[in-house]
Amino acid sequence: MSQTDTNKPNETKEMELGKFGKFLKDNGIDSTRKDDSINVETIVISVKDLEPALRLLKTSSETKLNMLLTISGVDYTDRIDSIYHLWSYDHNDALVIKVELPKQSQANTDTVNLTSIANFWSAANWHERETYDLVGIRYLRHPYLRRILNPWDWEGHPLRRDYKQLVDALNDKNPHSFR
Amino acid sequence: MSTNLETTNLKTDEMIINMGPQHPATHGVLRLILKLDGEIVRHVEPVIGHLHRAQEWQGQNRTLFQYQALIDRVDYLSGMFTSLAFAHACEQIDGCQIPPRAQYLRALVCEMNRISSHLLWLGTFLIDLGALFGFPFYPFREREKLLDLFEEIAGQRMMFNYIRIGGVQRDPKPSWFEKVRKFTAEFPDRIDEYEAIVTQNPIVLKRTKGVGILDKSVAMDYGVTGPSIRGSGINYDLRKTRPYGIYPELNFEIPLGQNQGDTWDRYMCRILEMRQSNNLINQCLDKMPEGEISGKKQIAGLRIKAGEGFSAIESPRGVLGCYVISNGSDKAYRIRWRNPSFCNLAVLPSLLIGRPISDIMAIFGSIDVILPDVDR
Amino acid sequence: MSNLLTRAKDSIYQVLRGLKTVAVHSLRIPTTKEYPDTMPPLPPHFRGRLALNVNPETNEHLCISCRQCERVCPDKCIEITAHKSPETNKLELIDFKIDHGLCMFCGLCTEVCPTDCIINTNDFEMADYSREALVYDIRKLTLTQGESSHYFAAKEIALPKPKPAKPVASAPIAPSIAKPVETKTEAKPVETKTEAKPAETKTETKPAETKTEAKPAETDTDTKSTDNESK
Amino acid sequence: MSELLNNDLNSTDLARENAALISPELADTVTLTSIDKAINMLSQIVSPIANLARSNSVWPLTFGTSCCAIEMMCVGMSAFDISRFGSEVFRATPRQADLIITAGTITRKMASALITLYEQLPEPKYVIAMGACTITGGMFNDSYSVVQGVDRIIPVDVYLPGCPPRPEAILDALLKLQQKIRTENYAKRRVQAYQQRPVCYVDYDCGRPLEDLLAMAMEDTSLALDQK
Repeated sequence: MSQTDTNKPNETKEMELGKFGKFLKDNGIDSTRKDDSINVETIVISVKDLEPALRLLKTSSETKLNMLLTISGVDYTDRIDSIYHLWSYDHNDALVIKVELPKQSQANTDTVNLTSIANFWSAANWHERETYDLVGIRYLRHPYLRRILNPWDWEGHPLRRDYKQLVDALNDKNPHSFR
Repeated sequence: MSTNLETTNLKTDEMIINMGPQHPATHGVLRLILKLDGEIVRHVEPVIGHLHRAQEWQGQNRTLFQYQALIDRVDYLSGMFTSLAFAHACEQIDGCQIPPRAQYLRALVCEMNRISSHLLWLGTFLIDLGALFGFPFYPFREREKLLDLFEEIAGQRMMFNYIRIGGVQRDPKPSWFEKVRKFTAEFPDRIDEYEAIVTQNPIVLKRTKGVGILDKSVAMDYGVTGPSIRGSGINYDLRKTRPYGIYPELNFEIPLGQNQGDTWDRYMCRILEMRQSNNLINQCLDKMPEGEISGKKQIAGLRIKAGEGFSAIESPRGVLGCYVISNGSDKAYRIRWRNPSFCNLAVLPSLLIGRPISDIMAIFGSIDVILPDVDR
Repeated sequence: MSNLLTRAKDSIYQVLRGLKTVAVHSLRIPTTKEYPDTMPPLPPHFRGRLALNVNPETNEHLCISCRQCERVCPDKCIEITAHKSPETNKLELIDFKIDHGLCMFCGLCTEVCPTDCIINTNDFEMADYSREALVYDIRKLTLTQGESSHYFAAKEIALPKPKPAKPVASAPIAPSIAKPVETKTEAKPVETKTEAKPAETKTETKPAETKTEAKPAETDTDTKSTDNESK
Repeated sequence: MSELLNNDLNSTDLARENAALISPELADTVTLTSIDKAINMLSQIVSPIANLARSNSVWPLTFGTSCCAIEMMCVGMSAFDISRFGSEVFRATPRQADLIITAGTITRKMASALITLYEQLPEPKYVIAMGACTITGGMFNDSYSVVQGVDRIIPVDVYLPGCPPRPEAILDALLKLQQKIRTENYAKRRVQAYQQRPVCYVDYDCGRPLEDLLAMAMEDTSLALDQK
């Protein structure tokens, strides 16, 4: 059951910019395109561009990606990705935005920092709280960044690859159990 | 009524009330910390996570074959949908073909499951409104019939483990289809009975009309999906906007709320959806092709190709998404669920603020939240 | 005022309409299932208590100790104890434990079983006063011949082929029906003589000690066991 | 008269038994007086009648967290009709209930609430651990947030395996609980009340049992003393 021995997925090669990548470039935001996830354009943008890019994509009449499906955090052992799935209520387009946060560059290795988008997008509020709780991405300027699923003073972030479970009277091995 | 309460100059002390986690009307274990001014709710803080069972963590630690058996518990009222979302994501990453009979069987059982989920919602919603253990006998009676049908093909009443990566598990017998036909033939009459009791009942109308109005812009900002947003008049149903499976071949309508998106509209949407699902079941039965039922061999070391993908389907509660990152081994690298209840529950504070305390359960019941779907 | 009157009239009409529906229901056939008196008609694929099949024809235990069920179980609720017989160089089952308090009745073990040995029965009355009582050992798990044949028929599983004959020098090729019972050891006739066990506890003749010194049995044990069945 | 004498004999037996049941730290606080003897004698007469009445009116608490709760609702509905066994009155408050059916997974966050509910139940109180999650943790038995068996925090009377059990199985467990109630003795149960308390108290915020916290605090103080 150790999580560290699972192999990382292969690094994906870069592709040329798609529709949304070009749109962002026209507005002065650089992005690189990664391998598509099931025919959905996947782009990687830098930390500082995240907030303006999402603001633009949400409000602009060209894109109108006004539905934030989910924010997921993925721990790739050396970096943590914050992944935004954007859809639209009006049309069929979809976009996946990834922000890569290397663990080493952060002063505090326990959490990695990122800008919150909950101030202009209410849907992000709980998703960011959950990602902070389980994966440990600290969203700066979040209105109420508190653990949401685990108790408020839980230690550690369970979906990190190096998370060690706490063993006490509530979850130690039962002598009658086979496990 | 309540609007009058809002404008009175009567000042009362602020009071903090803790509601839950053990409360008969919270459908499980939701805790609401309410700040009240007399009867009026001024601030709400939902505390969730009392049922956090680490489903995503389990997904990393179990093989795909084992995890298929677990995911019915993500949303136990619509286990077929959670299985389907996971299977869709894995199939799209893997690129395997699903035989048409399996596609039709999936649509058939999913629509049956949608009806059974809405029936349970109807019963509990009326309990929330105060019809304690009187009305719920009726929807539960039909639900038992559906559960018996599920039990025959899947083996259990709620934890089906029926939809698998690549197809479905078991081919039902012809007698089973006959039983489904018998159910669909009499079900519209049953809905008429519920409507005769509930829909125009003056007490229900007082409790629901104009209560908990969900504004379109607020709903879109929070990412609300499912019947909750269709009650507000936004035509957003994945079966039409991003069709999956065999839904393009089927003929159905999306019921929308007629008024401004209050509790009664959401109630009506679900009632009409049950009728539409009944039609869909009949269509699936008519068009059911012969052939294989699984395009991938169900073995213990089930593997999919490396890659990542997000698939979403329309569950009874909204857009149920599953984001799978696979590294080609028999375990997934990361599984992330996008649960409709989680996103729909986030909008609850904005609906409750300014309403009297008696409306809390009516509004909460009308957005149809299932707590394991919130907490995973 | 007239508006109020029409509303009142309408409300009363609607309430009466609902009451009529409720009243009509009291004349219908009751839907309650009288459970303790009548057992519910369960479908054959219902996933109830786990059990181990025996060959319905020859009454030999079907488990070949391949441990596939143990490996696939998401809860790890199955524990198999087996050992390699030094004489025949084959795995022989010693004990088979299932913790039903841990089991989630997903049915994966029954899907991967190569000999259709482990199955889900239609039994669901497992409630007990202690947690240890929920751990079923091989005696509690193994079905009788009659029950096995019932489940083989109900689940529409093809009847198992009897185990191939063990390499015995004295009897190189024997009729396949007579052969399988040779796994029943010579301890069996002793037990049947002393206690005259009832038919359902027949599998008790497969505990650890007797298995270790398993020898190719003669044909007379075969006849003895059939005698035992007829009793 | 002879019956009474017998009862007296029984009660002394009972007292000897009870002496073993009392935990050592409480032994000096409990004295078996003549009142106890009288209660024992009375309970011999009253218990069978009271047990019969009690066993046929077990009122469950509406405590449901997940999947099993739906089956618990089904068992109250028309198809299975738990009211045939006198348990149709699902109470919303623990003060009016006799039985907790722990229907669904108990997580660390929920454990303290369950203990509070259990303590609020008036004596005599019973617990049915329903479903794999509450018996052993079930399919979540290695997950970080789930209590691995509800018998780690409260005492359990009947274990009901299944995931979720059929509604008929709940009726079966209820019948088995009724059998257990009928064989009970009031005086014995009163003495055993020390054992009927929650097994270990869990701190609400961190989800750790209080025993662990106390042990940690003791260790800390002993360390501090050592340093002095």
